[in-house]
Amino acid sequence: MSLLSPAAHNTLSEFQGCHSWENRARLLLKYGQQLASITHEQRQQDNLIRGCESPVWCLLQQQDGTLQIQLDTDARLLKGLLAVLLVRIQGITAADLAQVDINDWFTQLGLSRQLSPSRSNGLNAVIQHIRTQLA
Amino acid sequence: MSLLSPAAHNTLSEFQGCHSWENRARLLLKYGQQLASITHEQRQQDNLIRGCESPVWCLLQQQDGTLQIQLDTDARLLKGLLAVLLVRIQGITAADLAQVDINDWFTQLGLSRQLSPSRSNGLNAVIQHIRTQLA
Amino acid sequence: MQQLHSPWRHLFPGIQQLNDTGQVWLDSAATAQKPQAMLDALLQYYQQGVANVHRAQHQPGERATLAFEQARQLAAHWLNASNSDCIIFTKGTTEGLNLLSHALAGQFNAGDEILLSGYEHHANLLPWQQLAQRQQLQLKILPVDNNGTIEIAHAADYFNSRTRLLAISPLSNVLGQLHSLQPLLAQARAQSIITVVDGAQYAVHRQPDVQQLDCDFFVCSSHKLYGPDGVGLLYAHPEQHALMQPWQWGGEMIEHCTYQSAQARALPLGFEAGTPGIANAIAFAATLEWLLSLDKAAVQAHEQALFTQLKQGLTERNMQIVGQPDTALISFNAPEVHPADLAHLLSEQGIAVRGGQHCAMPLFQQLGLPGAVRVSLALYNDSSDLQAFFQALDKALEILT
Amino acid sequence: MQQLHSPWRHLFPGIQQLNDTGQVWLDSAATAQKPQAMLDALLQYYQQGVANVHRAQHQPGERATLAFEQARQLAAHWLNASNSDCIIFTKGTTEGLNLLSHALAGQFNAGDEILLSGYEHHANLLPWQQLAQRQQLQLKILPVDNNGTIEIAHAADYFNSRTRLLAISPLSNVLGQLHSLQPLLAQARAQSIITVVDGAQYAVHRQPDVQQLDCDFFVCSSHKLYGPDGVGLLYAHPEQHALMQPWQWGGEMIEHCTYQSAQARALPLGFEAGTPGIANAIAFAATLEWLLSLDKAAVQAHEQALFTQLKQGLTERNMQIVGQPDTALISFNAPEVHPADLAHLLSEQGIAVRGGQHCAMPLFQQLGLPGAVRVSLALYNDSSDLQAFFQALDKALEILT
Ligand SMILES: Cc1ncc(COP(=O)(O)O)c(C=O)c1O
Ligand SMILES: Cc1ncc(COP(=O)(O)O)c(C=O)c1O
Repeated sequence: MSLLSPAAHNTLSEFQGCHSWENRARLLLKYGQQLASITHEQRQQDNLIRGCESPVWCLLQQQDGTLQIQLDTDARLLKGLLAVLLVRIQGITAADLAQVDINDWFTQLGLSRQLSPSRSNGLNAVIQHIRTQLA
Repeated sequence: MSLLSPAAHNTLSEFQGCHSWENRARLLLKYGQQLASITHEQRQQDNLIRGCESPVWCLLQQQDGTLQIQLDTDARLLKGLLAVLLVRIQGITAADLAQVDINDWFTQLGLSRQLSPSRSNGLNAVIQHIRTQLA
Repeated sequence: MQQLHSPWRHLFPGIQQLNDTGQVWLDSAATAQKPQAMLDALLQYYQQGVANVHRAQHQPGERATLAFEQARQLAAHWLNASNSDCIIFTKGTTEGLNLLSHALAGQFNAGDEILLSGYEHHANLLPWQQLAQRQQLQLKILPVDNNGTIEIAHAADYFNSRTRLLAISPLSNVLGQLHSLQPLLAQARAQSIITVVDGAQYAVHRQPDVQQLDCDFFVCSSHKLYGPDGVGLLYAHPEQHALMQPWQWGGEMIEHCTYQSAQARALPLGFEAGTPGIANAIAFAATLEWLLSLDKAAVQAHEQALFTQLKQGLTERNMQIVGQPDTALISFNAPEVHPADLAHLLSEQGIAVRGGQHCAMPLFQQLGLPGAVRVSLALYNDSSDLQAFFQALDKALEILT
Repeated sequence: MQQLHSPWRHLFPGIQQLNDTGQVWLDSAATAQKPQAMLDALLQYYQQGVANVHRAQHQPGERATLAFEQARQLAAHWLNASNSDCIIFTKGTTEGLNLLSHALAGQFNAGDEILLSGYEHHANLLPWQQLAQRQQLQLKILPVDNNGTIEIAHAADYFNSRTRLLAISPLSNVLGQLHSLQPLLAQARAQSIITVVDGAQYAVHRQPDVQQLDCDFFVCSSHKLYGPDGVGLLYAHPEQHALMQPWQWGGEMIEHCTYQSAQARALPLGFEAGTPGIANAIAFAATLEWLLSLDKAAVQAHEQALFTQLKQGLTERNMQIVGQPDTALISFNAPEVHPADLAHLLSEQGIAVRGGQHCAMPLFQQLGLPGAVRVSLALYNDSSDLQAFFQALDKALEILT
């Protein structure tokens, strides 16, 4: 298990403070808004993740052994979900990533339903894409 | 409705006199035994009826407007069934054949189950073959 | 909003149980809930002891075969097919169309054309696209304009001497606009163009009459028609059986075989390789029988009244409706809102509607939309379902805008 | 005859009801009766409210998708597949083999060879025969001798440099002889020959272990395995997915498409075009779960004890047994009696056995037999079933000889 960063702790307490779906939704929208966009020039087939109903773009680098990931999509709540995913895995090492229990992370945030095996929201496809890219 | 011939009346009373499956089976075997065989030379692809699990051969002629049908198979009970079929339709005209309710005939004989839609015993395929040949 | 109550709703245990868990089912175009009559038939078939069909001559086998063939007859009757030999049991619409794209392969020469509408579901596009690629055919598309409209009245203008096949749906799962295809199908027949009708959505809202439509082939799925999933129908016009070459091969679908050769049976058995879904066919027939027992006009009036309420509510809220829907379903977007976001927040509130491209990606490319939210109706819906939907919609829009 | 009682018999309502109508079910190799656990799962799925899978993100959709994917996982676990992505839900064994005969078409050049055993069911013969005809391949047959024996130990002698695929069943539905295929499959792998195992009968009597077998592909049918009809499994070895090209096309099996092109998804979804048989997959998984809960050794011992009684009774009566059966079923003839006659009179007495060629016509041509009567056993049979059979057999022979 890789440990939670201070930012992740912060996110966790923010989400755990939400006691309704509405608050969670508003918080997700806020997270999504704060996430940097991937420009139209960078939105190329190579950077497109297959298997999401709403297209998701991904730029992935390893700097000094740690992951630098950019994710973007046009759907705002999905973008929020991508943002909270990044909170958990941004800047860690590829080795640590293999240890992260993403399900557990989303469950703790009260967002476990978003990780269903259904292909529709694509969050699973994003996680799988990142893992495959690093494998 | 074409009327029953004297031979058919006779068959009917014979079968209606059977009060057990065993007697019916023995009677069918007897009918089968009395049916003329189709020789091996005449057992050709052209004369083979498609769609029966046990191969059935058929020679069909119209003489003076009436049907002359020969049927044969190696399975003895099926051969008996073919024989009682012929009792009903041998020698009638093609036009009369169209009127014959074969289901009713077998039902009266207590053999209705042999006319099931299943392809396994082939009696249906035989009837269909004859009708198609004449159509 | 006037209160509309479905008199058939209580016959659907799934609707009751979904309601009990706070779910409102407005995704019937994806799959429909099942009436008790279907469940009873399914259970009864399995409980009384099963047997394979068309194989053994023992009594359970005869009984199963009889029930299976009666199911075929009922399906033929329901479609008004002239003959039950015209009915092939499939896994569903998709399999039916894939079957045709292989069974009819011998009818094309390189350069021949296949004509489709621009709003077809992937199931009625991709099998033809693949056939075209395999045999160097041209796939022609009846264009949908930016409003989602297609000029069915002028569709025959796209026929030419190379056109060999027309595949089209009378009711799109996205646009919800009912097209009367008869004139077009008649023009196709006059030019010896093979016609395939994708009735997956249409069959749910209008009882098909294949003789009146006069198409060559018609396909639909049981699961959208209140029946079990995993079974569907393919109707083949009696005069077109000769066009079809067998596709899947196996057990009892042949007349004779050796190690090196085989002759297939005629329709329908020659196209039903392997043990079929016997229970499903029988339970589907029970569903059709139940449907036949309903007052068709009352069902249609109820669905139409619900549709009007749906359309009105969306219009009042200035939603952007896709196309000119008039039947059973509406796809829409809220201005400046991504459909995935809207679908997400509706689902948070227990409203089961579908967001996305609805297996019609090329249509959405054509419309320049990332997708849409679709509300689809069935005979068991009440206006209370719509009220719940509108309430949730208002709430979602409050959050999103 | 020692009395053998199946401790599982009372869990099968179909067996009870058949018994109540005077029917003795000894045709389980054709299709098996269903345990209550299967019926409960099926009913529960439909009653709680259905949804399509892998499409919408509403809660009923998530729940159905989860249940469907859990069914896949359970099937993977049951087959000991390394990964549930290796499991494709099919309509049954026949569809699985037809799928492979198309999906693997790109692996062959004209003149390549496909090797089959001489006892294969039509389902594991005809799809390959048709592939061979389409692509000018050679179909080679491992010969069955007049006694119905095949020298599995020397089967690899039939491999040559052109052999590309071996398709074989460990347990024939006619011969009832269990073959250990592992050595042969290992030799095939060493020579890069693709291996396809038809497990339709085998899977019923031995829980398959695809990793131990180390085959490339394995197929079986739910309905023979006490599950619902209309569903089956295709296992594809994780390293062989790349060999497969998509076959059927439709709704959600693609990643992206335009009017003129499409990219399919990877396994398994890319091979499950259209709405799948969701209820059936879930009820099949419940059946497998129930099977896993049984004492495997006890089941096998019970079946084997029944088998011994069956073989003994037939031998005592000088019946002509086809081949060297050792597992689950025996095909036989009475001297000088046509199998159709015997089957007919057994069925008159309520004994459900199958007479005929059992979808293995070429095998019967090879054996020089018009057919055979087959008695097949399942875990719910008692020795009372065999006693009823023997009594009926004696009576039938009395009439026929
Ligand atoms: C118009 C149309 N065609 C075809 C299909 C495919 O049906 P199925 O998934 O039952 O094969 C659908 C279902 O979504 C549809 O709406
Ligand atoms: C050995 C074997 N293979 C294939 C099949 C075909 O199975 P299904 O009819 O379920 O597709 C059978 C069933 O009879 C079989 O016994």
